[in-house]
Amino acid sequence: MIGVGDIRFATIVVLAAAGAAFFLLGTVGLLRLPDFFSRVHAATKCDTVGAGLLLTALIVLNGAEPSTAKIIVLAGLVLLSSPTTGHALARAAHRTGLVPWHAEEE
Amino acid sequence: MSLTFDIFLLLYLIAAALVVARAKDLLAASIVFSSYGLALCLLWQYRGAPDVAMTEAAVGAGITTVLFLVAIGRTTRREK
Amino acid sequence: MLTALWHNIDYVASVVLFCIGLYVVIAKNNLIKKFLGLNIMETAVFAFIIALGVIEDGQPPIMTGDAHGPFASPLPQTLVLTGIVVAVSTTALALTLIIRVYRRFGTIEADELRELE
Amino acid sequence: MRRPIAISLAFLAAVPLLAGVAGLPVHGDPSAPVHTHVSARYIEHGVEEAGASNLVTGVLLNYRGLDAAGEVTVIFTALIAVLAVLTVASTRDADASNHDGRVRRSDADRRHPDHPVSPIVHFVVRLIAPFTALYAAYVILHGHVTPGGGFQGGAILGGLFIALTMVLGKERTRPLVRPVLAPWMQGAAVLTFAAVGAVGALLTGVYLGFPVDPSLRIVRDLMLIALEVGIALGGAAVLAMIFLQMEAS
Repeated sequence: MIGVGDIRFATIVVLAAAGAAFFLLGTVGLLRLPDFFSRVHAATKCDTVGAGLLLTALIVLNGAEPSTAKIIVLAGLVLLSSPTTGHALARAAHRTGLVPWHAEEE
Repeated sequence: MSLTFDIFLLLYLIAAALVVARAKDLLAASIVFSSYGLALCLLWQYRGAPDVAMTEAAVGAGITTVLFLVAIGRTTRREK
Repeated sequence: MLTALWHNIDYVASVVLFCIGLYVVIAKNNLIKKFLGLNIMETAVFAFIIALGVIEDGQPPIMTGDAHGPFASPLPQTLVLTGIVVAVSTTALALTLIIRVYRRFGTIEADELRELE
Repeated sequence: MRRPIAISLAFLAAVPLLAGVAGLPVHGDPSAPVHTHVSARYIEHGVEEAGASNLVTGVLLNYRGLDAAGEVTVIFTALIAVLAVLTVASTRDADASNHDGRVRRSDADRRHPDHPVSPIVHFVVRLIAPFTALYAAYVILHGHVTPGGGFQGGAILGGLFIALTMVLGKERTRPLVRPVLAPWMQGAAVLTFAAVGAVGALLTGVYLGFPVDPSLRIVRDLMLIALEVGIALGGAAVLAMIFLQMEAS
């Protein structure tokens, strides 16, 4: 028998695991990618999605409580601010004259 | 309180402090110091001190970093 | 002794952080770097004081309707709250002085400043 | 040459500290002295005596009000010192400023004239700013019930001002504070403590004393909230002014 509780639990686990996986990918990208722009790309994209998924997992875990509203506001804030930081970083680097990396052509 | 998470946080704090000590680039050192402050804030929230955690997040990780960045912008970025 | 240290792992971490900060303050030449080290020492002391007030399975000391003890001690938290705000004031003042030193002498390396005397 | 000495000194300092730490009561022990002396009284009677369910706020503003008064004086003194260091005698720096061939660029040169700030950042900061201000107000006014209080809310307000200054430019944010009001706001924390302390002296005979009589409970709560708002305004103004001074130097 699979009850509603089991489905909810499975959703939480899947969301949280996916969020953690995105964070891991972002970290790997941060460490392995060749230049500043691709690193910022990896870090902000994966952190936005990872934090979003983890917060969604928290919303499901919390249920219909008043504190869930706070988590929703928090998720909105992360979705707004994280890409903006990435954009500001990349823009500042571009304006100071950092040249994007290109694969060497033989 | 799970001991694993504690140990992880404390190790992160020590690692961040070592990076601050080693970095030649003052800008990088300041940013790592900001993340150190955020980890400390997490630890304190976890230890039942939410007021202090909030202060550390706003003052220690926020304002202090901004002041350091302004000072670096007004002086030099590389440590000799 | 070692088991006592293991149970007091929070205190040990504070001591380690304090010593890292001390090393930075002594060994580094750059004044801003020295101040980062001093900030690490400050936060290590704060972490130590907070750790003193922790109680097993403690709740934050906020007495809302359904809160039940044991509560963490509010006194160390208050002291640290005061300390953090004072720390940021001293940091601001020190950085201002460093900016002035740089404008006057063109360097913030301690040994170069000493030679200028 | 200096590094080995520093490392050995750091280790030397660690030994007595670790020895002392090993002798402390076990972490989290409920029978440790910190939990059995004054804290026990705070936890037991703090809510009725201090009038704040957040005990940290109660202890900070009521039991140890003089402590907090000294602290806001320290921040205010720091601001005065920053102003003194950065504005006084700046003429003496004028001839020394480019002695190493470095020419200081002004703010106008550093920015691209046609793209001052990214429109995206501009939009997002302006979008978030009112919510941040609302959150700061919540943190300040709820400081005696939930985590937070004057210092935290003041730091958030100050941070908001700094972010706005970075994005909109000094010309747009300076008028937010009227020149007539600015000195009063920077001194707000100290002045509030003085005023509330005088009110307390009138009511109880002790400077910064809080009335404990149940009929005066509303007065006590108002005093707490006044202190929180004063600390927040003062802290925010001082932090913002320190930032502006360092940025303009």
